[in-house]
Formats: sequence, C-alpha cells, structure tokens
Amino acid sequence: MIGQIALLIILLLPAVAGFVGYLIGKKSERNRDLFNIIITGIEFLIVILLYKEVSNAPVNLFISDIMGTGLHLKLDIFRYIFVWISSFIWFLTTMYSTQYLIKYKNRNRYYAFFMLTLASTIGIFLSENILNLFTFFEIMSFTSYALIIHDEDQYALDAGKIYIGMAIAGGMVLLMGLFLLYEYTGVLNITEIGEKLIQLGNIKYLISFLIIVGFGVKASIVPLHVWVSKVYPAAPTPASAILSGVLLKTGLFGILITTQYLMQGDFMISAVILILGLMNMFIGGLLALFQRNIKRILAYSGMSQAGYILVGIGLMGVLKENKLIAVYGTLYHIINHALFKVLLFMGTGIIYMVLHEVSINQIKGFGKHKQGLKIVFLVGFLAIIGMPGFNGFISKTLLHEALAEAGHRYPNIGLTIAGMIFTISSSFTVAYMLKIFITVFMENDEKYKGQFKEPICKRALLPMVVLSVAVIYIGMRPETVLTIIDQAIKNFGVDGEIEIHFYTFNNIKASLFTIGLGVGIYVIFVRKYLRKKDGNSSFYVNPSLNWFNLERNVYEPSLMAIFTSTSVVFHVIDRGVVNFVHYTSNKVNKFSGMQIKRDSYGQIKDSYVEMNSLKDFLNKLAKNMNSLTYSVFIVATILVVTLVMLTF
Amino acid sequence: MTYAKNFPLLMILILFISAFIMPLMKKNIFVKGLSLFTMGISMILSIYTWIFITKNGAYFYRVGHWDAPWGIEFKIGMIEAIMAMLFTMVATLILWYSVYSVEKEVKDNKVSFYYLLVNILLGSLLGMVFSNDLFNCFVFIEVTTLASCGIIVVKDKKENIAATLKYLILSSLGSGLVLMGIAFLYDITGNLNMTYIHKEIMNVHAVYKNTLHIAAGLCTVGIGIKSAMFPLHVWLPDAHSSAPASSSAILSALVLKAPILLLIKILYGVFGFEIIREFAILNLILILGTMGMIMGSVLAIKQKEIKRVIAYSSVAQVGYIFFGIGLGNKLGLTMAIFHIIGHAVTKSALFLAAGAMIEKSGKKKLSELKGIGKEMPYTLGLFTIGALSMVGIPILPGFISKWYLSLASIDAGEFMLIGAILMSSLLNALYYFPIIVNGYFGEENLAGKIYKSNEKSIKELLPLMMLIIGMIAIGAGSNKIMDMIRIGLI
Amino acid sequence: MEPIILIPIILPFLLGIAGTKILFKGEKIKTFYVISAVTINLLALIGILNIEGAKAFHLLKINPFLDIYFKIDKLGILFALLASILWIFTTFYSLAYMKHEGKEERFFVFFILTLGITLGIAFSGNLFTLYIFYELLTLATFPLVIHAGTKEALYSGRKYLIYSLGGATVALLGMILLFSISNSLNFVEGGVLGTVNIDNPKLLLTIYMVMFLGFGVKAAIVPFHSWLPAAMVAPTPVSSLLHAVAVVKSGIFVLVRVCYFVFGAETIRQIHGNIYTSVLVFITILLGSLLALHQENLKKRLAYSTISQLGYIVLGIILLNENALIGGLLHLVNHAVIKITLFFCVGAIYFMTHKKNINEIKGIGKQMPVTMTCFSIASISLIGIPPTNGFVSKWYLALGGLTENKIIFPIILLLSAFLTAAYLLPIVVTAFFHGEEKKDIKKLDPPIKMLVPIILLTGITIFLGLFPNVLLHYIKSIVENLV
Amino acid sequence: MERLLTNYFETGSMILFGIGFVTLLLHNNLIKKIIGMNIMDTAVFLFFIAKGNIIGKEAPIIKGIHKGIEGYINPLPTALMLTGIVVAVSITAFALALTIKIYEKYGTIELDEITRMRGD
Repeated sequence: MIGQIALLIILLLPAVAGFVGYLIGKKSERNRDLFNIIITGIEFLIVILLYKEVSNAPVNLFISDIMGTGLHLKLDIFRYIFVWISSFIWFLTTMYSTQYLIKYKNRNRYYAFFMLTLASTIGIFLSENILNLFTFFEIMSFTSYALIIHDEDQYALDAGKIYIGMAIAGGMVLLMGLFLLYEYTGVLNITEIGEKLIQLGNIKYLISFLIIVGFGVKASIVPLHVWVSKVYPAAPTPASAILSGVLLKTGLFGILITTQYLMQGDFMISAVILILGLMNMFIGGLLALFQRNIKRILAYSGMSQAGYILVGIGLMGVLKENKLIAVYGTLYHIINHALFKVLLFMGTGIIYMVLHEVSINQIKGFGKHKQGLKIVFLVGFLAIIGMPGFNGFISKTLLHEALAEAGHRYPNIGLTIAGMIFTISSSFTVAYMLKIFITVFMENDEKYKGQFKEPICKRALLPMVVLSVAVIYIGMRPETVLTIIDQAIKNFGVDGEIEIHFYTFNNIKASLFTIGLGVGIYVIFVRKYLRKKDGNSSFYVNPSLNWFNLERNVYEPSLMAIFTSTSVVFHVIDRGVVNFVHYTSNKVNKFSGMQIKRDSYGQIKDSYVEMNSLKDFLNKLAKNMNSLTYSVFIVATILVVTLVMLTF
Repeated sequence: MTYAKNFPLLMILILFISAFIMPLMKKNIFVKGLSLFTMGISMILSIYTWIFITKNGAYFYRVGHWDAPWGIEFKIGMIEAIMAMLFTMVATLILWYSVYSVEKEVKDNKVSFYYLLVNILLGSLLGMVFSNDLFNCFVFIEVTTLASCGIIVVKDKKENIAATLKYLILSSLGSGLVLMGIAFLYDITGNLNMTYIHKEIMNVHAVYKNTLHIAAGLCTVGIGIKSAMFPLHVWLPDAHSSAPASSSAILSALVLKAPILLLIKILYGVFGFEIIREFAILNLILILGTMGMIMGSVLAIKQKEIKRVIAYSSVAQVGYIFFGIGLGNKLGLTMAIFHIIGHAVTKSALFLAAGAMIEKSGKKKLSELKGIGKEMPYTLGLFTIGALSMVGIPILPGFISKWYLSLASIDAGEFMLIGAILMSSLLNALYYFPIIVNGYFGEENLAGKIYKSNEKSIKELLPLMMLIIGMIAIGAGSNKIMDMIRIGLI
Repeated sequence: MEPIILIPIILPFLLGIAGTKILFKGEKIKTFYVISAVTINLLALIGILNIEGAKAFHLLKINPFLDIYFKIDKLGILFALLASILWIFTTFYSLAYMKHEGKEERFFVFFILTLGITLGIAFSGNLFTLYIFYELLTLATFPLVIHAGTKEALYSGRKYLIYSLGGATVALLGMILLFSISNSLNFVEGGVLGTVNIDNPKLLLTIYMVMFLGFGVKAAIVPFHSWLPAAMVAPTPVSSLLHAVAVVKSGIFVLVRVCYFVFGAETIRQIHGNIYTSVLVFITILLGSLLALHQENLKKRLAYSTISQLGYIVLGIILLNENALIGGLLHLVNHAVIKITLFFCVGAIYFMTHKKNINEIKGIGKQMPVTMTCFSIASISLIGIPPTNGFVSKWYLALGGLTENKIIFPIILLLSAFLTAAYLLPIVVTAFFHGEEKKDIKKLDPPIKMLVPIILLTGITIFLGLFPNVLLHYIKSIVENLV
Repeated sequence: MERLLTNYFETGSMILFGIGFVTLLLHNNLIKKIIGMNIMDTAVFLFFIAKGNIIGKEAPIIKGIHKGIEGYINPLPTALMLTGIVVAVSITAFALALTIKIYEKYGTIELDEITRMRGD
C-alpha cells in the first residue's frame, strides 16, 4: 500500500512542483532554486527508499477511469533501474542548473518544464499500460521542447522545429502501431500483449516496426538521428545532459519493451535492432570525429553509445535463452552512459558558462590550468572510452562478451564483422574524446591563463564530483550494480547469475588494444587530416559538412516536393467550385462578347457596329422584347409551333 | 338554405351594380367605403357559398330563364367556392390597403373610376370562375381585360399608357384566339355549355382528333397570353411594374389566376382527364411551365427595379402552376390550384409591401432602396416573410407547393423536373435575399438612415399583415385545403 | 404535459423577440438579460430532461410529411446540452468582446434566437422538422455573419447564404425522393427504410448521396466548404459558435440523423454509400489541414482546421461501425470544446491588440500568458496528443477505421494530425518564443469575462481527456442501438 | 384543295385572320395595328358565324309559315357574335383612346420611335 502511494508521489510530485515552483519563482528566484533542489532530492530519496519494497515484489497501481483505460503503473526492478537513474540524474542536474542558468532569461519557465519533463519521464518508465506510456512519451516530447528552445534564438528555434516535428511524426507512427496493436490484441497491458501478439501473423512485424520507429526517434536510431546534431548544441547544457542521459533512454526503454515484452525476443526484430545498433555505433562515432563543437561531438557520441545499447538489446533476442550476459551488458551500459555522458555535458556546460563558446577552435587551452574541471572531465573521458577501472569498461566488456558469445553460437561472417565494428567504434570514441581533451585541457593558450576561476562555482562542480565518484565506484566495484541487475533479469524470462571477472588479462588487453587503436586514429587521422595550421595557431576543419546529408539531401527535398505538389492539388480542389463558376461565367461572357460581325470591310463602319457581338445582340433583343412588335411576334411563333406540334 | 344558391350571382351583381353608382358620388371617401363594403359583402357571401357547398355539394345554377344548354349556367363546386372566397378576400384586403394610399398614385378625380373598375374587374373575375358557359367566360375575359387595362392606365404616366396598350393588344389577341378555340369546339359539338360539350366530346373525340387538338392549342395559347405563361409573358413586367401598387397586387394575384382556372376547366372539364392525357398539349404546357419557372427567375435576377423583380417572379410562379397542370395527374392539378391560392396571397402581399416602400421613399430602383429596412422595418419584415415563402421555407405555402409538385412529378415519372423546381427556388432566393439583406444590413446602406423614420402606421399595415397571416394559415392548413380541392376535382 | 418539451426551443424565440425592446435599455439590463436568458434556458432544458414521460410531441401534424414533431432522445440530449453549455460560455465571452464590434443589441437578439433553433435541431423528431430548423438556422445566423456590415462581410455572407440554401435545396431533393419511397421521415433507430426492401439500390444510393452532399454543405465537406473560411469575417464569438456548435455541428448532427436514423447503417452498407462518401471525406481531412498551413490569418487557419476536423467526425459517421461512431460523436463534443477555446483565444488577441495575422503575434505569449497557454493546450488537444480529449476521440476513430479493415483510415488521421501540429504549433511557438526581449512586459490578458470562459473550457478539454468515461459511457449507450 | 374550296367561309376567315395578324405584326403605326386587330376579330366572327350557318336552312326569322325546327339554324352563334362585336368595338375604342393618349405623351404613334424614346 505504501509502495503504491509512493509510486503516485514520485509521479505527481515533480509535476506539482513544476507549477508550485513557477509560482514561487515569481516571488523569489532563490527560494525556487532551493525548492527545486529539495523536491528532486526528495524524489530521489523516495526512489531509494522504494528499493526495498520493490525488491520484495513489484509494486502495482491501477487507477481506473483515467483516460478511459485507466492508469496502470508498475514498478519492478527492471523499471526501477531506469527510475533510479532518472531521479538521480535529475537531482544532480537541477543542482547544476541553478548555477548554470544564473544569467539566463526565463528561468521560471525553464524550471517548470524541467520538472514536468521529470514527471513525464518517470511516467514513461512506470507505465504498465502502453497507452499511458505513449501519453507520457508525448508529454515528455512537448515539455522537453520548451527546454530545447530555451535560448529563443533562431538556431534554437530551427533546432526545436526539427525536434518537435520529428517527435510528433514519431509519435504518430508510434500511435499507428498502437492502433494496430490494440485492434489485433485488444489489450493494452505491456506484460499481457506479448502472449497475444505472438500468435498473430506477419502483422506483428508491421506493428513492432511502427512502434520501434516511434521510439527510435528518441533513441536516435540511424535514419532518424538527424535532429540529434542540431538539438543538443541548441539546448542549454543541463537540458542537453538530460536529453542524452535520460530522454535518450526513454526511446531505448521503449525499444527494449517492444523487442523483449511485446515481441518476446523475436529473432528477426532483434537481428534488425542489432544491425541498426552497429550502424548507430559506427556512424555516430565517425561523425563525432569530424565535429568541432563539443556539444555536437557529445551528441554524436550519445548516438554512438545508443548504438551500444541497441546492440545489447539486439543481442538479447539473438541469443535467446543465453541472453543473460546481454541483459547485464545492456542495463549496465544504460546506467553507465547516463552517468558519464551527463558528467561530460556538465563539464562542457561549465566551459560554456564562462566563455559562451563551445567550438574547440575557440576554447583551445581553456582548461589547462583549471585542475578541478580537468580531473572530473578526465574521469568522464576515461569512463566513456572504457578504460579499465572505470564503469565504461565493465559494460563494454559485457557487451563485447555477449557479441563474442553470439559469434560463438552463430558462427558467420556477419557477426565477425559486427565484432570488428564494435572495436572500431570504440576506438572512434577514444579518438574523438582525445580530440576534445587534448585541445581543451592539454594545449596551451595564453589568454586563458589564470582567468575565469571564480565562475566555476562549487555548486556546479559538486554534482560533477558526485558523478565522478559514482563512475569510479561502480567501475571498481561492479558487483553493487550487478546485484541489482540480478533481480531485474527475471523480467526477461531468464534466470541465473553470471560470474565474470572483469579485470582479467584478456579483458584489459582488449580494452587497451581498443584504446591504442583509438590513439592511433587520433594521431594519424585527427591530427594529420583534420587539423590545419594557420601560422602559430592551429584549428580543426570539418569536411563532413559537405558530405551527403540525410536531412539536407533527402528529407527536406522530398518533404518539400510532397508538400508543394499536394498543396497545389488541394488548392485546385479548394477553389474548385468557385473557380468553375467563375470560369464558366467568364467563358460565357467571352463567348457573348465575341464579335459576330467583323468590321474588316474597309473603313466603313456603318450602323451595324452597334450590334457586333452576341452580347450586344442579346441586350438589344431583351430591349426589343419589351416592344409590342416583338411581343406579337413571339405570340405568333408560339402559336404556330403549338399548332404544328399538335396537328402533326 | 336554398336561397344561398343565389349568392354567386348576387355577388357579381352587387359588384357590377355598385360600380356604376360610384361616379355619382361626390366624395372619394364614400366611393372607397362603398367599394370596400360591397367587396366585404361579396366576401361574406362567398364564405356562405363555401359553407353551403361543403354541406350540400356542388350544384348548377341557372341564370335567367333558359335552361342549359341554351341559357347561361353557373357551376358552383368546391374549387369555384374556394376561388371566390380567395378572390374576394384578397381583393378586400387590397382595397382596404388602397384606401389609405390610392391618392398617392391616382389623381383625386379619378379615384371613383378606379374603384369602379376594380369592382367590375372583380365581378367579371368571379363570373369567369363561376360560369359554366364558354362564351360567357369569353365575355368575362374581355371585360377583365378592359377593366384591368383601366386600373393600369389610371396612373396616367407615359410608361403606363405604353404598357397598357401593349397589354390591351396582346390581350385582345389572346381573347381572339380563345374565341377561335371556342368556335372550333362549337363546331364539333354544337354546344357552349361545358358540361354538354364534354358529353359530346366523349362521343366524338376519336373522329375529330385534329380539331380538338387545335381547339386545345388555341385555348391554351390564348389563355397563356392572359396569364403570362412563359414566353407569352412579355406584356406582364411593364404592366405590373408601372401600375399603382394596389392594381399590381390585384393584377398579379387575381387577374392572372382566373384565366388559369378557366384553362383548367377547359382542359380537364371540357376535354376531361382521359382525353387530355393523350394530348400533346400537356407536354407543351409542362415544358413551357418548366421554362417559365427557371427563366422567370433568371430574368428577375437581371432586373433593377423592385416591382419588376416581383413581376418577373410572378412569371416564375405562374410557371409552377402550369407545371402542375402539365403533369397531367390529379396531384399535379391539385397543387396547381393550391399554388394559385398560395401565390395569390403571397404575391399581393409582396406587391403591397413593395408599393409601400416605393410610396414612402419615392424610389423604385433596387440600388436606391438599400437600407430601407432601417426606415421601414415592419414593412420590409412582412416583405421578408412573403419572400421566404417564395424561396420555399417549410410550412409556408411556397414550400408545400414545391414539395407536392415534386412528388407529383415523381408520380408522373419525371425525375429530372424536380431539379428544375429546386433550381427555381434557389434562383428565387438569389433575387429576393439581396433585397432583404441590403435592406436590413450593411454599414454603407444604413448610413444616414433613421430608425423607423418612414414607417407606415400600423393601421395602414394591417391589411398587409392579414395577408401575411393568411399566407401562413394557408401553409399550415394546406392539408385541409388540398383535401377540399380534391373533393372539387372529382 | 407533452408540450413542455417545447420550452427550451420556444423560450429563446420569445426572449429574443422580447430582447428587441429590452436590450436597448442600458448596459446593465442588457448584461443581465442576456445572461439570464441563456441560463434560464439551460435550466429549463435540464428540468425537462429530468421529467419522466415528456419525450415526444407533435406540434403540428398536417400530413405524413408536414409533421412538426419533437422527440427527445439521447443523441438529441447530447447535442442540446453541448450547445446550451457552450452557449453560456460564449455569452460571457461576447458580452465583453462585442463591446468593440458595436450593434450589440442586434447581435444578442439573433444570438439568443440561434440557441433556440439549435435546440430545435437537437430535438427534431423527423427529418422534416429538422429541415425547417436547418433552414431557419441559416437565416438566423446570417445577420451574425455579416455583423460588421462591410462590403467584405456582405460578400461573405452572401456566399454563406448561397452555399447553405443551395445545400438545403439539394438535401430537399433527397428528402422528396426518399419520401416517395419510404412515406415516412421519422427518425427511427436503424432507419425508416428497415422494412422497405431495396429493389432499386441505384436510386437509393442517389438519394443518399444527394442528402449527404446537401447536408454536407453545412458540415463543410469538400467541395462545398469554401463558405466556412469566408464566413470568418464574422465577429469572433460568432465564428466560434459557427464552428463549435451551431452551424457546422448541426450539419454533422443532421448527417448522423440521416445515416443512422433515416437510412440505417445496414441499408447504407447494402447500397455501398459509405464507399463514395469516404473518398470525399479523405479529401476533406487532408485538404483542410494542408491548406490551413497556407493561411496567414489566424481565424482563417482555424477555419481550414475546422474543415479537416469535421472530416474526422464525418469519417466516424460514415464508417458505420460502433467504434467509429463513438469516435465521431466524441469528436463532435471534443472538437466543439477545443475549437471554441481556440477561437476565444484568437478573439482575445484581436480584442486586446487588434492583431490577426501570425507574423504579428510574435512574443504575444509573454503579454498574454494565460490566453496563450490555453491556446497551446487546446492546440495540443486538437492535434490529438494524450492526455487531452482530442486523443480519445482519435483513438476510437482510428479503431473504427481498423475495424473496417482499412489501414488507410488511421493513416489519414495521423497524417492529418501531423499537419495539424504543423499549422498550430508554429502559432504557439511564435507567440511564446519569438520576439525580442523586453524589460517591462505589459500584461494584456483580456478582461475577466473573456478569460474565465477560456480557462474553464481549457479545463474541460483536459478533464475530458483524463476522464473521458463520463462522456464515453453515455455515447456508447447511444451507439449500441444504432450499429 | 377541294376541302378548302368547299369550306370557303372558313378558308376566307382564315385568310382574313392571317391578314389581320400580319398587319398587327408588321406595322409600326399603332392605328394600323389596331386595324389589324380588328380584322382579326372580324375573321373570328366570320368563322364563328360560318360555323353556325347550315346551308339550306334559314335564319330563325319566321316569315309566313313556320318550317319546323329543322328548317332554321341555331340563332345562338349569331347572337353571340353580336356580343363579340360589341366587345371588339369597345376594345377598339379603348385602344384608340390610348393611342391618343400616347400621341399626347410621346408625340408620335410610331412604335419604334416610342421604344427609342423610352430608352430602355
């Protein structure tokens, strides 16, 4: 009972707090900041306290009548992981925001939407009813939109347009999937759908495809990733952080649900996800390599990391009953990614906070003398590249193991290539992170020496430190997380535990090999090819700007073409009736105005001129109709016609 | 109650005799009083007649000492009684209205002549309704022509005279044709009494088919001229639009209708249902009626003066009546007669309302009458209700005619013609609504107008209101009226 | 006791006519009079619904068709309550709004009259009665449409009149033909044709199509929709009423009556009427939402939006299955609430700032936060994003489409929803997020009389989204007898 | 042809009617029109009376002995035509009066000139 109430509280608390905070903010900014931090803190606290309850048995809450189908919330350990990470990240980000946003406008609005986004995110993870999930998903899209365009400049608005456009389009596709789902199965509870869906024929692939596309927009799956590179740089850094740290996970959560619950780990879907994951990894990594804007690098990096998770999800299905390791890897990486990506974004944010600039060409050497920042950033850097001793190492190892396992089970060329892509992508990660780290924190630039110390306030650094500690802690002691995941795996229909020793020679060797490869790429490719000298200073170029671009070369032209052509067609229909009438009357006018008598008989314009078109003729006729002679004439005609008609 | 049998003749006599007393009177007020009084008396008598008929059924009435077929005979049935009632009632109301306004359009010294002519006109119209003798009808037609020419020309303006002359010549042409038709009938049957002709025709129609065709054709065209069947309506717009308001009302409400009734009598009474159905003349009437419905409205749209619009609208409405006649089934005929009733009331109200507007504002162009609704809200309001009936708003008689005419054309298997009916009613809307809309609304139109500044007094508007109320009552009581008509037709 | 059901219909007529005298007597009297008129009428309506037995009444039975007959059934109650309640909101709103439009007295006379006519439509017991009120509605709303009295207004009014009367005439053609077959136009659940066996499906199909198109004019079905954008010259309360309840919804209501109470779902299926109509509806939905994108004028944009949304409702009607009809009727209510909110907001903007184009309203969200927030919520609802009421109706519509085994229906719906987002959200974004920074922003939220209806209606939007079951059960009880 | 000759009254009246009609139709002068109208009327009367006449019978005027009912024609058409003539005369008179009025108002009795003057 207490669990159910707690469930409701963690859902509603941020929503209510959003409004309350808005009102408080009108009076006092300081109090509002404090209020928000406290609320997220309470939220996090409740989530932590819930662990005991949840680990005993899943908490279920059903409130009928809401939205017609009722609100069905459920919290088991699997979902708990997501909820926990969200509330944790949010707590830290809120704290960070209070510092970051200190000079921004519209802070009140920001916090309101920030809290609402939290509520909806929690809602997504808690929903048992897929319709509820969709609801929260859509709310989240809208509330996060307000965060993204916070700057209100043209760039942000454009980015926001793409974001909301894709979010809504994705939502519609998702909804289409749900329509079909409900039509064919008649149930909405996620755990129940699977049994029914599995009995359907090929329609289930269509359904799952639609749903995955819908979630895939948020998860930035490959052809749907175009928003990522625009939105992340546009949003304020805390927003980018949660976008990448948590909102990305909602999409992945949806895909996980779809493949594992709805489709019961169907092989075909999983294989597709696997391939998509590999593409994500590779393309994200590659594109990240070229970027100069740190935030954009991190954005692509997020995409690449999402690829890892997708690979994990795909592997779960591919490995079927042996998916244990894949489950571990996936869930672990979800946690890890949230931690280190947020950490990295926060670091970037601090730079931005000071310089209002995030292009590495401009901020080169900024961090050379800022030791605190340098250290926490380094932690994030090491974590993301999977350096042993940091958490990234654990999850990457797990995923790598899982991939190897799959290669072991289904020995074919595809999985071998997959393994290679995995390694190369990881080395890309190393390369682009090195690019950032070396340029910003290692190179020397006189102008930043000793400056800008004060703005880096403790309140902003504190969350970063917390995150760093967390990163290192669960990197050193993976058991803490693993025990939680142990309980979650039940939800995936497998049992048992894994016994892995992470810090074995082989694993470390593999990891170091990857890092070495990455350093190689950095040295050979990044330094040589992307870095140009210009006198004393050096700067990076981005040749990928001119490359083939999905958004610019495919989506925009085709959308424009469709839009223009349909608009034309519908305009024609729209004006159809009216135009038809006008057209006819014009024609008639034209016809009646047509010259009957040509006045080409030399210059002689005689009295016939007054009657040289049908219109004149008719006018004259109408005039004459009034005269007696014509009247009699008409009578005579009618009489004759009648009599002739009657007698013959 | 047998004395009631004399009432029809009495009505005619009262009207005729009283008419000739009028010039003797010195003061116009007495003339008006007498006219109104006699008309009222005839109205009461006609109501009595109707009651008598409903109780005792139709009867023949011998006029003078000769029995039919030699003497003149009246046939008073249900339809005739209703028509008499309609004519006298509408005429009474129009006269009532004219009492207040006639001086505006007719010179003082001509007022007594005006009422004289009106009385004679009504008397002859009633005669035409009652008479069972073809030649007698012809005479009444001629009297009607003269009298109606008189009430047009009485205004003594240029255009009146020209219009009257046109009307006169065409009318006499028409009556010549009718007479010719009568001659043919007489030639075949040797009778002038309709009942007897019918009997004879039943015997000989197979032999004299062509002659009968020609007779029917001549009568139709002749009466068509009189009742403005399209395209023989050419005289109507001029005549109706230039006449004084009360004359226009009488002309289009009553004078057009009596010949139509005569045509019905000839076609369905003299020839009879069975024979006339074989004739092509009905198709002709149907076609001309349909054309009239549409063309009348189309022409009305083009007009610039309010009275001409209404006059052309009459052409369209007469088209409906001919349409009903031309369908050749009982329902169609019933509706034709019903439409005569409905239209008589509506059109007279419209003409009176338009007349009131013209009288008060001194303008007759549509473009000048914009914003009149602010000055004369009640008058235009009454006009609006009348127009709504023309357009075919349910319950009002216009709608009922349209509905049943449509059903009748379905009965006759002519689905396409429903389209014509509906199109015509749409066209009606097209020229009536702008008058109303521009009258009541529009920033520019209303500028400078003072509310109710020009309104007629309630006393003067009362007859108009009663006409409108009567119209609504006709609509509401349409079923009873139609039942009565059906009784009359059998 | 039976004539008592006439009260809500006749009362507005009387009050409207009495209003011609009373309304001129001063500001306070006017306010009081108008408010009490609509309120009393709503109370009367509710009172009548609670009386047992008084469910049907022949006012005037002249002959089989000329029969003015009122009957209270569930569908009618739904529509009547919807109209009466929204009327009250509009009353408050327009009491404030009409101040700058002038000629308030005339406005309120026709405003009250129209309420009576709308209720007449709701309670009509046969097609003929419905037709009368349908025609009257055109006539009574006409002065409202041309309220401004400008040339443009008169022109648009003429267009409105011609379209409406033309449609009614075409519908009349259908009625005549139908009457010649069925000999009855009374509304019967399942259709009057139930007993007549269909020996001439072609004719019946013609009749159906003719009636559908004829009455469809008011429901703004393409290609007879262009009066609706033109009628936007009317003052905002009028537009909102036109769109939300009175006119277009009457058109829809009549279509429901025609489809389910005159023809009957079975018959329409047999004559394949639904196939032909669905094509039109597709075009309507897409055309409306696509062309809305091209409109710069806020009201015009909403007008095209209405066209497309009406397409949804009609789609629900013509699919002829339970889910779809539930969706259609739900959307009838939901769209009314949403659209009236949107119009009120746009009207408020115009009222306060005299701006009516999208490019003029940059940053207005900061000046009128409450108004624009309500606008945003209503927009989201119109797009059909949960948890607003727009979503609920769309859910059922889509399921209805799928029941027919046609996946195209939900696709069209979603496509249109996306377009809806594309034409509504830019307004929201422009209002809130564009525009330069100002230090002291003047608060411009409209007077309380206008603001309260907007807020309450927004509240209803969300409430019906969160707890649709209240309405849903009622509509289900209507629908289960029809399909 | 033979039939036409046999019924020469009727043929004659038809020719007369045609003449009258054409006069009415083609002449611009109002007086001539009225004359045409009169000719037409006359034609009709002639026709009617011809219909009433039976060759070999006498008019119903008893000279000397009564020839019995078969010996006389029906007097009715003749009597009627008297009425008709009266009516026609009155109409002619009325028309002429109007013509005078028109002459007063317009100054001409040529129809096309009147039409032109009215300008509509």
